[in-house]
Amino acid sequence: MTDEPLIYDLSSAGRRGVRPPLPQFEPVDPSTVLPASELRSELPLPEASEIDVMRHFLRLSHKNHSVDTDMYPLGSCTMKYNPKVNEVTARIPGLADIHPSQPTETAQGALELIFELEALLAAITGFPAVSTQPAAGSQGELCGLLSILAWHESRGETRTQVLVPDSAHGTNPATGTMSGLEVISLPTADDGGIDLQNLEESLGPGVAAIMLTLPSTLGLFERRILEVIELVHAAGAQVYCDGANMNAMLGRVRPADLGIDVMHLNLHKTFSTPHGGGGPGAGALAVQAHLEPFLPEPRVVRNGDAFALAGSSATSIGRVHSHLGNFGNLVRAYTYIRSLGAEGLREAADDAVLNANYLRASLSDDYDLPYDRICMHEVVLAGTRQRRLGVRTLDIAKRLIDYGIHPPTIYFPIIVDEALMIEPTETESRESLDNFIDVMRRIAREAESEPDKLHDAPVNAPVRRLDEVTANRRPNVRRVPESGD
Amino acid sequence: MTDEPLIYDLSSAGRRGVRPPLPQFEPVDPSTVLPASELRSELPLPEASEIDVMRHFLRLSHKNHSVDTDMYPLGSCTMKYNPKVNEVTARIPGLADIHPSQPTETAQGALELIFELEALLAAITGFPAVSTQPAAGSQGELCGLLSILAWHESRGETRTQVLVPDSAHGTNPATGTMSGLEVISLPTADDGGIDLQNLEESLGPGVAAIMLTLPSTLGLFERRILEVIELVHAAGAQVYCDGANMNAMLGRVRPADLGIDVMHLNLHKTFSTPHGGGGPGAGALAVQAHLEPFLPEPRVVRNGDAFALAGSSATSIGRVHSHLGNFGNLVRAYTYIRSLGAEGLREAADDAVLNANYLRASLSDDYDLPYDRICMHEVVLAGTRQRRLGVRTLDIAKRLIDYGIHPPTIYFPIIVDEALMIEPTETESRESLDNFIDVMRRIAREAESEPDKLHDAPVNAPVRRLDEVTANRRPNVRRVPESGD
Amino acid sequence: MSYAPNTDADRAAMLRAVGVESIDDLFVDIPVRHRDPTLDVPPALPETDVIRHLQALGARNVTSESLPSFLGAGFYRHFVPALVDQQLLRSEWYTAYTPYQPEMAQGTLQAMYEFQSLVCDLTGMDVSNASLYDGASALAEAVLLCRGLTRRPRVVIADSVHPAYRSVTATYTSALDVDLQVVPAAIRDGTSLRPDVQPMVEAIDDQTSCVVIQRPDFLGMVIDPDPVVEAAREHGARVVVVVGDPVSLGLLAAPGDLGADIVVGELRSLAGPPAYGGPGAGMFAVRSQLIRRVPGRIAGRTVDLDGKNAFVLTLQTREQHIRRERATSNITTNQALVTLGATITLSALGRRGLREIAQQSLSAAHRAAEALADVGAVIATDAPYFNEFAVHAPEGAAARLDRLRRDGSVLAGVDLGCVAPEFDDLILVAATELTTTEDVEALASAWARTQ
Amino acid sequence: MSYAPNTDADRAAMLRAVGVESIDDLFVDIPVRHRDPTLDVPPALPETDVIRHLQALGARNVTSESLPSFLGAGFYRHFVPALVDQQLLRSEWYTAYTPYQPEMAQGTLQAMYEFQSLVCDLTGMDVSNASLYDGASALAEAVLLCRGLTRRPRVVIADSVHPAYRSVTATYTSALDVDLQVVPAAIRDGTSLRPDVQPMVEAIDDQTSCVVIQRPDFLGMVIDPDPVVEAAREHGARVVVVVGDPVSLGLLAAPGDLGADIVVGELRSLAGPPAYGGPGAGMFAVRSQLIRRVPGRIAGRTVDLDGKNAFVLTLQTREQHIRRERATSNITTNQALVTLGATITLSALGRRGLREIAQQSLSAAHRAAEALADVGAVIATDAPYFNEFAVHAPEGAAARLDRLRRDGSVLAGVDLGCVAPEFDDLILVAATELTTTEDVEALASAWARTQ
Ligand SMILES: Cc1ncc(COP(=O)(O)O)c(C=O)c1O
Ligand SMILES: Cc1ncc(COP(=O)(O)O)c(C=O)c1O
Repeated sequence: MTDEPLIYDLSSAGRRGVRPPLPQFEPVDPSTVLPASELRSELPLPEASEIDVMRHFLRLSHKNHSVDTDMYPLGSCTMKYNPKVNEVTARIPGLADIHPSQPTETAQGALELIFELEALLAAITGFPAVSTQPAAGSQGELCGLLSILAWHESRGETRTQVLVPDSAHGTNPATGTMSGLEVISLPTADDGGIDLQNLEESLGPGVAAIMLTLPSTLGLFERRILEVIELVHAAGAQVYCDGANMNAMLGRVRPADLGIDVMHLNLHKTFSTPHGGGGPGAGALAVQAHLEPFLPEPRVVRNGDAFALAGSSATSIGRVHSHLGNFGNLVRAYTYIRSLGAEGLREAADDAVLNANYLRASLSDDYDLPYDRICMHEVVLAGTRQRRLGVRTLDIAKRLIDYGIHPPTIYFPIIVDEALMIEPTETESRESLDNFIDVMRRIAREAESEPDKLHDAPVNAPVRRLDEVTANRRPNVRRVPESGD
Repeated sequence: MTDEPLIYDLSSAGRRGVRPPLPQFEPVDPSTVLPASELRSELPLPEASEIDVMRHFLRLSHKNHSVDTDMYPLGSCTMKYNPKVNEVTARIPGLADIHPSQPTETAQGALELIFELEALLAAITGFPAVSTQPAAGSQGELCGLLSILAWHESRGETRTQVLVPDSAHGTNPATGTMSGLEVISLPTADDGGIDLQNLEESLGPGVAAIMLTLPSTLGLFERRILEVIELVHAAGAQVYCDGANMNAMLGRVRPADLGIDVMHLNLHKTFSTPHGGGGPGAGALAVQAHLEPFLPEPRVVRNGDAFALAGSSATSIGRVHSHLGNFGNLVRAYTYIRSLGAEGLREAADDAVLNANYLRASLSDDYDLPYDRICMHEVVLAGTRQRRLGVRTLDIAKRLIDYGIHPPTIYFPIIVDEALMIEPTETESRESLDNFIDVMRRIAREAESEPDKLHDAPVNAPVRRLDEVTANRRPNVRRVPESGD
Repeated sequence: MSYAPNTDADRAAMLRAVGVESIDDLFVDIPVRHRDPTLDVPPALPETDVIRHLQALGARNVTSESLPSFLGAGFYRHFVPALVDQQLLRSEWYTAYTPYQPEMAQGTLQAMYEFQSLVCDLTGMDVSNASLYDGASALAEAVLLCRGLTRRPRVVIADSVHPAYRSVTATYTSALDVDLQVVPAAIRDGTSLRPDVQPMVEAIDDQTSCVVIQRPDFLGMVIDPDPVVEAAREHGARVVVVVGDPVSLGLLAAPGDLGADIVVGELRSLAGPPAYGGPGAGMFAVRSQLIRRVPGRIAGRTVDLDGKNAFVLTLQTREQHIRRERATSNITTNQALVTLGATITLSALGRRGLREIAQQSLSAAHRAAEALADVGAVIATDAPYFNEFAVHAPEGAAARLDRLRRDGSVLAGVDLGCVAPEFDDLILVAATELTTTEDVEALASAWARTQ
Repeated sequence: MSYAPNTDADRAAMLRAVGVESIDDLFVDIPVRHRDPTLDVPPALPETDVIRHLQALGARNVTSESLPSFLGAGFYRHFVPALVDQQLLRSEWYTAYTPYQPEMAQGTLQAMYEFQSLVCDLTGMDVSNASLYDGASALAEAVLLCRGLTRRPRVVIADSVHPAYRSVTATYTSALDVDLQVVPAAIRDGTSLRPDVQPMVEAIDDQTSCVVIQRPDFLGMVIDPDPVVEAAREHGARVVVVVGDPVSLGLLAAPGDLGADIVVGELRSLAGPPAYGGPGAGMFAVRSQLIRRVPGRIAGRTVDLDGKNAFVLTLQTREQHIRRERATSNITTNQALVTLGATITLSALGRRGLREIAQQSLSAAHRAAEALADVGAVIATDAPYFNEFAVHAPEGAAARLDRLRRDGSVLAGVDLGCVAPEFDDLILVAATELTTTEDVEALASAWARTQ
């Protein structure tokens, strides 16, 4: 694939792109209403034609892999099919062309949608209260920890630590820090679960919460979950569940039933809203009744047949979003849940888990399996056997690219050497999984007989491996304007 | 690029695709209302999942070149930018979700649009009457010849021949035959124009019409156009103009002013409606007043402020379309004309002609130029110099593919040996033309020094050259159902 | 404003390269007195303004969202999955040309091949082309094919074939030596409407090149074609079957299995909303013996130099760009993008989906008839039907339809006077899987109110 | 129905391969008494039905098509060219993940790099990240950055900064040692509203980590920032500038040129309709010295093994997935697709286009103010403004807005009581290039009628 120039390189002085609307009003000369010092003289934007802009972004798009191109088994990311009907509903004018400041009387449909979505998420997770305000999972985590702190505070307690298993996603400890907490790492037990003894020892009076991931990032359901929760609660701390992996549990278990206190959901994972090359997502927060007073404000409430935004509350942790979160994605997630219904949700979990186990069973001859037991929606393999042949997990990943498949998540969870974290999701067919298995086996053979094929990979991608070191040492993060621009 | 299986190969017994709507009514068992003999037992359609269908067609699309990918300089095809706003207007519910049989009182906006579009096309071409019913240029031609025959008949004349220059597009003689006429080919003069003497000799009393292309398929404006028309009229025949090349004339000349009697327009060329991989198009027919009574029915008429469909007329050639033509494309063409305005239309012609002449001037050192004079919107080169090196025009075309550019039209017009018919259109920038020139020059060098690079081309496309001979000898034009399907 | 990227500086440099002073110098071949007319075209409108203008035009049309609609008559509102339009909006599809350079058009070519295969599967035929303009011109081309094949002058066509298709066929054959004979295929008996194939059977003779029937016919009826097919066989005439609604093929016997030599029809309803009647796509499928007489493009499967599977336009010697005046037709541009939409819809619905929407359409129509009968309407159709039937309107169809619309706020159907003047007291009512119970309630209550 | 392709036969074969009897056997780790709850979720709706349901919800919202709207307050209805949404609907963009495997994500990465470049050009800053959630959290992160950088506790924030941004900043800093001080920046003088930077200048001291101002500010005013910037410099505090409407940068001096250390803002209006406030995209740009403290993703330019130009996520050691509890922020998913939309809009409008829509917005607002004044309204804003101004409503903003909507059928603006209680008789009115003369006429006549 050829180099695509920067949009700036498609610029030519005086060239016009898309025309703005015809002026509706007699123009007001800016210099008559604004001091000269407030006005800019230069506006160094490109000047490209409409056709060149269209072609540029079209050709760039061709350099991307996507769910709609082929399998995208990124562990922890739930790269399931993004239903096309969601894109239709999110664009219904009455749901897209509405302004966040319009009176609630003129946005009853939007408020009802949020209210109903929160109710559906409550039904699915078992928690009595949900807020869809957080813009993504990480922001949900922040809200969750702040709510827990507020709850402790409401009981006159000050707690300053949070326990985070060493297998956790990086955002968990990062959120701990943003919440002003000291992050204490918990080692993982041999079976991939939590080490109860270690947990007990760590549960001092300063511990505000533990952040669990369920199923864990190892793709395993914590067998001692009830004991864990009991211990934590006995120590006066709260159980936060990172719900990024909810896809494994739909209709199979409601996390609230286990005794979890608070949990975030990644609507862009479990509930099919697209990832968009990195975002936007939507990260709902679900809590038990005792934490409800602390949820972000404003909350959508129902008064009889009408919906409203509840006024400022003394207990709430406050706002985390300018408005009501990533509403467009709430429309998509709502569409998805209504499209599947209760049965479909459970079917999704079932197929997601079956698909992952099928990969586990089919690949365990060729790759090491650090935790050899039934997994949930994802399976973590290790490239340790291949490392002995001088081939790293990175090489395996890059070789997958040559076969047109996106690599799994690699080197995470960090506690697994040479980790390959594979999440097929329920929307891959058996044929698609068989193709993946076939390619993975071929790569295992290549690692033995032709390791350089892996070292040199990818060769069939728009670019080969990149020089990331220089990129970090001498960051070039914007096009530097040429003089005269 | 890897092979994409057939959609049938993605099928698996019992697999579900997109779900139909929920049943609204108590089901009626078909066998209770239709005799068993009327019902089918087998329906051998594929059974594929939604994600597989989406991926299949997405991956297929990646195997196409398109205007939005890069330059597409197909002569005679006017592959200009298809404005994105056209796709918006054609999807406005009030213009898309309307039924052809709804009462005209409930379709006033649609009728007004057709009426106004016909008026705009009349203004652009100079003809007093236009019908937008024909679905494409070729159907417009048929309407044109049938109108001419009806006119002759209305004057008590029976004429059975049509003159068609040997440079004409194949559809012109084919239309002659479909109109029941004998097609007489006119040789092209040395300067690329019509040989007046030969024309005079051919213009016997049986000649119903001449079909001219203006500018001609050689990209040349007929310098003797007025004399030609005078001669034809003097012989009692009519002048049909193939208006596929109207893009060269917008705002520069109205064909009706020259004395042409009837002309079709390809709205999918000049007026920017997309080609869609082969269609649909829209082929308006424009005529002088004496031919108006013969236009296809029904016609859109204005009565005061209201629009209506005129009833059946005794003189019309009749319907050529189930309804009112390719309405969706009429919306696009109307959008385009209103987007450009009079000035923009002329600017389009100007840039189209300038771009073609720029290519002519820039490539004439490296390729033969059979007609060395100022051209209009397209330039015809000849690969004759390269043929002496053992390289054919076909090879040059295929080599262009390796450089990511769609080849020009080749071996047409058939009167030019090794023809390369290049129509850049106005929407290519100078940079894009310079790139094309550069590649064409490089190919000319390769033809001299590395002819096998051309013989082997393409090597950078989804497939290499195809076995067309076997395809024709033993046609495989559908997937043959497997037994048990 | 013309979407042209070049700036004045670009133009000046290019003019220098061409060796002329001004753009005017490029137009010297145009007779001077006709050069540079003033065009009576309003000034340019940017996107926002042109969209507003077209929205205003659109607002003057009634849509199926604004009024319950039972309009069919050859154009049906069927379910088209959301993914279809998202594919059709992909530049790689809609901004590509005809696949004359197969190496750069494998996407379009393979999709064409799949389309042809799906059409063959649905119709039970051997060969499909890549489309003609619409159902009407497809019928006209079928008639022309039979004429060329048999060299016989007569065409026997049932009056229950779509009247516009008959008209277009008349236009296409007007300059040729063809004798189109429209034969009654339904009879009125008081308020009821019954099929009668006898006149058709009798009209077929040894000068008949082909006989044309429609299934479901324009009046909605599904009639046993055997007598007509047998008569045709007996006289060496070809059988052309028009498919009334492609969705009916989800349920009804394939025309190929009933003896059709050529099957034609309109596929729009598989690709998108009715768009005021166009662009549609004409289906055209034949038995294998007729392959070299087929009009229009055909994609074929082959291999490339490396033996890799590939697709290409095939049998191009039938076509105008090679064969010129001896081509099978003058058609060039066809309706490719619409057939792509139909291909994706059929792929996405699949076997069960198509059957289900066919069944739902049938149920909806029969339940609508019941609801009308319940409020006292007389259902005229006295024959099996699929998703369309006739209702009797004693005061005349036109008048009743007008009242149903104005006083009852429903588009209740089509005046069958367009088929034959004696049917002008019949209203053709269609329903599909998109017809809702509310629609049917609205129809019945409007009928009751306007009784 | 779950979009899962596998059939029961597939499942059976896979279960065999896994070596279990049933799918239930895969869930044995779940405590048995909590297994397999019944979910109170309504049954599945196919596409057609779910679209109908959401259309019905949508119909209960008022849109800018149904009522003329002058709502702004941080979310503006600006012109987004048609090509933008057609690009955003391309699967290659919207169904891709974060570009962690750069070889398969060069499209997203290059677009990110171009986005960052455009933001730098617009703001006059050196470095932009690839987005934060929205304008509000971008401000919160800016404040956290300054706190980490200076280790000073105080933040001085003008009350003319978007109130929701202030609230979110308060939430983000609530568990940390930050003293947020909201300082009045505008004064009421009867019915008029004027800027007053003096309190801001006085609030800045040696314990101030940063000072936050907005341009145009939430009240619409464009105020000379020099005194505040100078005071900040003097005390070693950083200057954070919130951009009120990114389109204003087509006309107004770049914050970088005015002394900003960090520039934040909301970019939604460059990418699509307001969507009830989200997804938007938070802009975040800094001076080059701060690059290693920036939260969120950054794309960088590099080369591949063959020396070919390429793009990659860079400086990832700032981020949570590498640095965990020592990351600059916890942000992971950002608002990539919205920034892609903004990137395409800015590319398509280009230099002249952005300037023109900025100028038109300014004209529209000033003409709207004239029209209101002509019918007797008192324009409160007594300062230069861009496209938003305050009108005095003696009976209170809320009551007047209600009447303007109910009796006048216009959404006339936002109640400024949200900034400070003493502003609750002021209405904030915004206009843009999409405001029509009819809209302004409707506003003026509604005002006159509700006087
Ligand atoms: C396990 C886990 N937790 C948290 C997150 C963070 O969620 P988000 O990216 O929506 O902020 C992710 C995904 O990125 C994740 O995989
Ligand atoms: C010169 C010329 N005439 C006629 C036609 C036929 O037009 P259409 O393809 O719209 O039938 C074409 C294009 O295909 C053409 O280039």
